[in-house]
Amino acid sequence: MRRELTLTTEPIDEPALIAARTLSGQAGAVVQFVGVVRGSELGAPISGLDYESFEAMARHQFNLIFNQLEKRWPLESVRLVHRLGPVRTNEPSLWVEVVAGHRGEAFAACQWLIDEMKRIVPIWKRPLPPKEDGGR
Amino acid sequence: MRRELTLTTEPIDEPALIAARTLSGQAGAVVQFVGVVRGSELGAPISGLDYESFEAMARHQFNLIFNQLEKRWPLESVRLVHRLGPVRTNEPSLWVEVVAGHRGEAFAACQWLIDEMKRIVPIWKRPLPPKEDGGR
Amino acid sequence: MQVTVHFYSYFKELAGTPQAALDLPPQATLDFLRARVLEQFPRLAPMQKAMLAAVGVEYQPWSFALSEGDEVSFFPPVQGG
Amino acid sequence: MQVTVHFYSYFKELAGTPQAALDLPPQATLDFLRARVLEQFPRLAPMQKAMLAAVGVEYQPWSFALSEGDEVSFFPPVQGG
Repeated sequence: MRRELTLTTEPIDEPALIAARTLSGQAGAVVQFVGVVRGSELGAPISGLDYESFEAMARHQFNLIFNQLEKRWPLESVRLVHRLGPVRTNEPSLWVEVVAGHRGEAFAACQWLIDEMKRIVPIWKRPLPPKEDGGR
Repeated sequence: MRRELTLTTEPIDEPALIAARTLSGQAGAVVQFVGVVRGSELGAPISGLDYESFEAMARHQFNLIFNQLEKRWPLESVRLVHRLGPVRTNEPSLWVEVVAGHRGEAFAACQWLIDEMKRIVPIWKRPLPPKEDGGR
Repeated sequence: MQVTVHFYSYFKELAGTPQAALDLPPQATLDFLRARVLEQFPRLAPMQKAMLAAVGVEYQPWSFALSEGDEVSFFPPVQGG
Repeated sequence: MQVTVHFYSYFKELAGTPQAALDLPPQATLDFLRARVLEQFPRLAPMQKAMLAAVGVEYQPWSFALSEGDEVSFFPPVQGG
């Protein structure tokens, strides 16, 4: 299983990620998940989220998750990008792609990966207050 | 729930579809599925698949599925593109995007949509024989 | 009454035509039409178990009562995706 | 022996520092260290139930026996995505 992990303060460039996708002749299913920052947190409006990570540990934990994915499902590749630092409402904070022969395993693996990430990968977020001045 | 259905003989342009995505402030999860034509069918190598549809009925059945989606899950939008005619190995034949507030409903709806499509939407495929001459 | 029958996918080759017009007694059911079709296009007979039928753009049960001018489609299991 | 303690997310503000060095008896457990940390940084005490701990880049149980020079991290439940 090919694996690619990116933790970055840069915006997630979905078209570039898609252009970089490579598929074998056995690939039949690509499942992508994009986690987007909502405009409110616990009912209160926010302008974004500020993501912090313990990066060395986050990389290690993601790799443990990838090891499990590889054991559990016959996957061709997994790519994951998580943004760090401030991310504004409506922008993606997480991009995940799982490629497999068939859709059942691609969906199952992608969902399990995200659940595990939210359980063990040391990344935290804090709400950014709404912009009062309506400025960009 | 916004809905968008495209049946087309043109290649599926993923970056353009992504660029056209609109999200409300409540959108938190985007699930995309790309169905890709594999290099073999029932164990025999193929160069692609030729998709045929009974188009008026396919559109109607997709709309019945979208109606059900709307009833079952709180979704913001569903977009689906299905290619018709010849599609070569490694090219996408199906592109689906479901946008929702949270990932649980987006994943569930996307999977259910594909299962239902494969059950009731009148589209068929035939294998295209492998290219003997190695030409493009 | 007359109905038009359409064939899709490999049913088209087995029937040797994409469509045909059939004369039926008034109130004939889809089931009755299927029997006529299999008689007239015997190469479709082995497919009987895996045959789907729609009237217009809706699936209908075999007990469905047809009307003059109905457009009926017969096809094998669908395979989108 | 000495270990270094790191705080992440709002634990950093509650502790008032991103890290601290602590002297411990040899073979002290993570549990022992946590008690010391809560003593030294009492604003963290209410978080005790929701406190995760790692040594290096691995989660460890509270019974884990620490070694000289260990880098220990304390943080609240994770929230990636």
